Amino acid sequence: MNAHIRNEGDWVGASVNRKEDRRLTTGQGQYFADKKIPGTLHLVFVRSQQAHARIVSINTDAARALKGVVAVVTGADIRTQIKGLPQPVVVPSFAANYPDFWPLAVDKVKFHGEPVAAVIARDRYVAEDAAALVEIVYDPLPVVTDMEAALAEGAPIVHDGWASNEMFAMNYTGGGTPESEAAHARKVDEALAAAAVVIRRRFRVHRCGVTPLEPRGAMATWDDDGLTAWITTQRPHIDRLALSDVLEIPSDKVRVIAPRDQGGAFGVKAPFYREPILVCHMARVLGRPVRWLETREEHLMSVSQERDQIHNIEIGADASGRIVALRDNAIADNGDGCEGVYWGFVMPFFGAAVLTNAYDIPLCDIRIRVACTNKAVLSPARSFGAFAARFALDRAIDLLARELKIDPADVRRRNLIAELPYTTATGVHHDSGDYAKVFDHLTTLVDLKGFRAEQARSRAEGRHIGIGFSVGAELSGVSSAVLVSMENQPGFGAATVRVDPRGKVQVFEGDAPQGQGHETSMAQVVAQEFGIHPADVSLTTGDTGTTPFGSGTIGARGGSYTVSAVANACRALKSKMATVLLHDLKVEGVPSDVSFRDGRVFLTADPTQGKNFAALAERIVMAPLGLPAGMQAGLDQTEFFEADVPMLTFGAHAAIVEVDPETGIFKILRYVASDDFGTVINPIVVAGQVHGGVVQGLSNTMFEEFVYDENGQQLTATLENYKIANAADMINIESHHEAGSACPHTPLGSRGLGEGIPGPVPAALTNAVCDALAPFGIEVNRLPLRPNTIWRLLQDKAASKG
Amino acid sequence: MMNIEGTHCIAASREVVWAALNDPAALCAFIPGCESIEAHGPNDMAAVVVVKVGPVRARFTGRVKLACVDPPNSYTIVGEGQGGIAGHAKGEAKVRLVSNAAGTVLTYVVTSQVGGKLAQLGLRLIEGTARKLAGEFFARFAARLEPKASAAPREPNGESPVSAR
Amino acid sequence: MFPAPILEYFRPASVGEATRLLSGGAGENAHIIAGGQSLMQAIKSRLISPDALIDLQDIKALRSIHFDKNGLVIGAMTSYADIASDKRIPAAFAALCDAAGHVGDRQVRNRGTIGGSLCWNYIAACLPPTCLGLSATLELQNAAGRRRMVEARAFLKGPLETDRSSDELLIAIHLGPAAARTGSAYRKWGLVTDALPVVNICVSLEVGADHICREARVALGARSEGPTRVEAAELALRGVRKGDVRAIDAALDAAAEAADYQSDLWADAPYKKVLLRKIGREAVTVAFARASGEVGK
Amino acid sequence: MKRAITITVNGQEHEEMVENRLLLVDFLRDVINLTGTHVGCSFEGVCGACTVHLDGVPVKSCLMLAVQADGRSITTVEGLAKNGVLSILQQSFTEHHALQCGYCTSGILMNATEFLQSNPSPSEDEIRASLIGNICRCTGYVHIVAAIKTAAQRLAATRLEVAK
Repeated sequence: MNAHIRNEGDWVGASVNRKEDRRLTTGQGQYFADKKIPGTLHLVFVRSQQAHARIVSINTDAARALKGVVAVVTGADIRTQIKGLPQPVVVPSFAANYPDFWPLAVDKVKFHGEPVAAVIARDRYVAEDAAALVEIVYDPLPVVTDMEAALAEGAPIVHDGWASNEMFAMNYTGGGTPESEAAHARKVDEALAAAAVVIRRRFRVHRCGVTPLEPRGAMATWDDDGLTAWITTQRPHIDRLALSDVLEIPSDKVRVIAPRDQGGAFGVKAPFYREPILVCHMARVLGRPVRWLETREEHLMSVSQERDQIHNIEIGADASGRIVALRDNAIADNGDGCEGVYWGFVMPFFGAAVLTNAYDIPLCDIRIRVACTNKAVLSPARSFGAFAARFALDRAIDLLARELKIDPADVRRRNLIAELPYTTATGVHHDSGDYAKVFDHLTTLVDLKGFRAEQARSRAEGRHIGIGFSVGAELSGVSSAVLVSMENQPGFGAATVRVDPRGKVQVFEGDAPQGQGHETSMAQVVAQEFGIHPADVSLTTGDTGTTPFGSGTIGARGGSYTVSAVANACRALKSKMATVLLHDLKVEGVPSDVSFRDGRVFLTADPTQGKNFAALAERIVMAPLGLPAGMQAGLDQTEFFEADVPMLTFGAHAAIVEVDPETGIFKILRYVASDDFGTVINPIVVAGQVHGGVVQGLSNTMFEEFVYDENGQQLTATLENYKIANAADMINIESHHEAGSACPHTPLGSRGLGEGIPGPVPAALTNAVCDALAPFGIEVNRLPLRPNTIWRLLQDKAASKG
Repeated sequence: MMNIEGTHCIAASREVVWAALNDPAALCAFIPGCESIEAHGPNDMAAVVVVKVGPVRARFTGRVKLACVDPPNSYTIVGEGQGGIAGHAKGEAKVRLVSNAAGTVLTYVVTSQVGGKLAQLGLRLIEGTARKLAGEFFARFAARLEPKASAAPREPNGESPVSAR
Repeated sequence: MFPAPILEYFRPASVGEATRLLSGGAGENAHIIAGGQSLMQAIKSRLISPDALIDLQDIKALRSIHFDKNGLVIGAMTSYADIASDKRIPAAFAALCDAAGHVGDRQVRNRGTIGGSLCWNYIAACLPPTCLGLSATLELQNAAGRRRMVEARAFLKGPLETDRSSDELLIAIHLGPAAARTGSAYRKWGLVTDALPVVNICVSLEVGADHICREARVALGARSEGPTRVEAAELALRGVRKGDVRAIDAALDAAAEAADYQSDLWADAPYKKVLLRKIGREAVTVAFARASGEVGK
Repeated sequence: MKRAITITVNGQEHEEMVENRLLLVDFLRDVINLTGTHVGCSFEGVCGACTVHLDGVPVKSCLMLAVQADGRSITTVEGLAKNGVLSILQQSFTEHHALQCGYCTSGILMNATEFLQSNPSPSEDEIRASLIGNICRCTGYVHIVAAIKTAAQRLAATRLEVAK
């Protein structure tokens, strides 16, 4: 079955207008900052202006004396009142150095922007007045902001008591003992030595992130029932357990609510952060509601920074371009590493694990070292950890193709995993699909042959156009097999479906979406299953008091795991409803003899025999008399979905650019993505995910960069300096999913999507620029990709030619 | 971090120039916006300086120290201060004196760093301001040491006797 | 982030009332707020904490574009949007529309004013170098009612510094008279479209019927020491024929040399010279075309 | 430090005592509880989420004090739909999936509503340039541009209808 074909009357596969949009276009959304509780106090953090310094003294007298100020707290005040991190529930099952930390700095500050004190006042304006009055005396310490310098002998040590700044290191291949690893490395050496061609390069990806438009926030109340916390979060259930541990409150006394509407997250709202801990603690201490609303400056200084990796890559190939061996010595810059769940290093760990992407590379030697520096910790960002790895390998493959004088598209295709399922050298399971088909669809869409002819003509006219390709085998949900080790959490998707006596359906999801359109997608699935209208389906998310336990809206799990749990819950309820119908009609049969369509439940063989969906629901819920023997009343069903294998989603990207070699300024002429999303639930929503993901990738590649100076001062804490692509800088992204195939591991055949989309972007764009400038022979192996960089490389090349 | 270099010819003897460079009261008069300098010990002073850039004012309180003192040839003057919400700043000037026929040739290399809000916001302002302040400092210095100064006070359009490069 | 407490807010209805407030009525730490698109950033970040604000929005007389015997007169409170969309502005001053039409974004252009931009004189601003390149004369008035005219060149000092004294109000920007066959253009480059300029240039050319430049003015902004005219480039453009790319490039190279650019987050200093040549060519070409009436704004 | 102001918001007059330093966006959100106008940056005024109409013209309400709006008229996103009927532009946004998280949407709608009045048949480049003051982090702008294009066509058709 072609994944995109749908039958008339089907809801799955239809571009249904989103249920969310009426409220969101009329200003009726309920975002975090819109929730107000009378009497709320406002918390403002005082953040370090130093990158690395001992705290000599903190004078809070003037701040306390200001009218309207209720409390001022410092690290010294709270360290004895609450537990610090790490706490088991938010620590991965990996051996690593986990730094101890509290919500406020204790003894010393480790990055520019670290919270040092907090002021709680009657309003935000006054709290900010008071924050300016907190006097902190620092004794500056030597600063380390470079990851390689941080790992070198004699570097300033970020965390007191550590012998080095190495937080995490891993060798993914070779068996796990020093001897076996050495033997394996020798094997790779030999393969590289025997290869017809070897590419050795260093690839550097800068620090940038996803920066949702809505910053973070937390608000807490404390009463006899315990703590209720509203947090901008992707994982309320995990936050609840973590808060219970840190604040030493029984978990049944903690309720976490992620607001129904969240202004984007893209990974940034997935960690367990220090700020909400303090908000909850202060609500308990003061016995009043306390709220913190993050400023953009705080956001850019302390979260939302990712990527920041170096990959030292060697690939060897035979004369046809088939890769025979790969080595990568990767390094990541993890800042202070202080953040629950991910601790910053989980992203680069994962990035290296998925380095081989969708390529069949038989022999690999992959290692990573993660350094602590005087910067903000890495926080997850869409294309989790993989953005840099994707850039490195897909750039290396282009260099390989150039060396062999084969079209990079051909080399790429030749190395794609041909037979699925497949497990990579690092143990990543590729489940199903046809990668070559999806890739071929892309080369057809861009008319590669035609393009090459046009390129030759253009060059003759002095115009420099180029095309670049890349691929991404991205997360489609994350299974427990992966998530338990990586984040110490289960991977299942969870949903409760309730058919009420009026025939309306309520869905309860423990995750916390942030704009992905779950209300609509889940409603489409429910409507499809029950044969009702999506308008009759409502969704409740993100409240630990009312929803089933789930790990959170992460890793493209909405379209893979959660939706599957919803479908399975519907199917269980359908079976029950069908059984009752057969029983009431006194017809012999099995549930599959019964159809659900157009608001009716009826015998497929005799459509006149049946009942309205609502009437049948009412009969089961409100009049549970004479039910089939042994059947329980009610129509609530909770399902936990876990696919039998880990799943991926494959996509291939192409960028076409024109470059002005005099200035290095380039223009994107086309950007085309061919993806396999399996069965597509809502095509327009899917297209939106692709457009947004690609533009985030382009913006990261071209514009965004977190810059620290040599003293660790963060220079990009405003949107004036941290540049995000605007509409005029972007073009219409072309999204295609016709070459996809239904996923055999999910009830609907759907695959998760969205998370990994930025991943292939930097390589596709950079490859295109280098292709356009092929006559000049420059290599861009470092991001960001800016006109200045391109010009500089062209100058250097010209100079070296003399 | 930025570097500003300059050379200045002063019609006064090297000893006179050196003495002025070591006199807190004189330094206070030369440092633009300096409200006070108090000696705390040998080569160690506490200073309050108001830096004014157009309508933006920041008051820095901090330390001024002298290092690598080689009378009457050279020293390094290091200042660092906290400007409250505006951030913090640190600057150091390596000053060298060489006698010539006309008096003394003073060369300086100023390096400065700012942190906190200034570093985030003032990125493009600081370079020009630091140059201006360095220029003003040495222009005043020259003016003070040469009562009938041939060195005119700094003109607004950069036609200053200080050659800042 | 929020402003520090502001004790007084004044909204004078006339220039006289405003200057009286400036000369003491509003206290020592009073600031004028025009469109506020830069000032509010500084106030919210608390780099500036005014005790009093004098809001000029009600002084209707300051919001106008009209012509007098010398040329064009633009009230200081005229918004960028009004300037950018005014079809009467002649080719000689079209650079003004280029600049005003690309400051920030639509919202900023609706609120921000030409007078505010000149008095703020931020390094990365569009209007100061444009007024410099067009040899604008600025009209100021103090509480005593004394009016004085100052050339943009004298008015615009280093970053955030101007020649306006604290009791003066900028009333209007005067442009002209312009010789016949004069055309001007403004161009800028930033990392993203319409961002604060990393380099910018305003070019004004008086061109003969033979398409040869008689007089040229070139002004650059985005320099750490504030906007400046570049005489070397102006000299080099004189006598240059329209379309003589080599000669134009030579003039722009002279401009780049004189610019004394510093590296920043967006471009290194040598690259800024390359950018200047790129946008400069465009500005010169458009100015030539406008001078000979070939293109509009 | 406080001042009595009168601001007409979405046609309704509000008289309030406010601090001089209160930002217009906080007046709208916290004083009169219209929370459809959002805040996405600190002080730089770059994101555009807070865009409202000041006497019919889009401005950023985070770069204004409430006292500056005294005596003037503000329209917020809550004022676009009339009697529960979405405006043509709002409707077009919902049909084109021109929003995901929706946080930037209010500001974009306010900007684009007036843009289409001032430029009734814009080119795609003009639409894109008109959006420079509004950052969207989710959609990649593709569907936003399409929605504005469609709204322009529908508005033109409506005007034609009225003219007939």
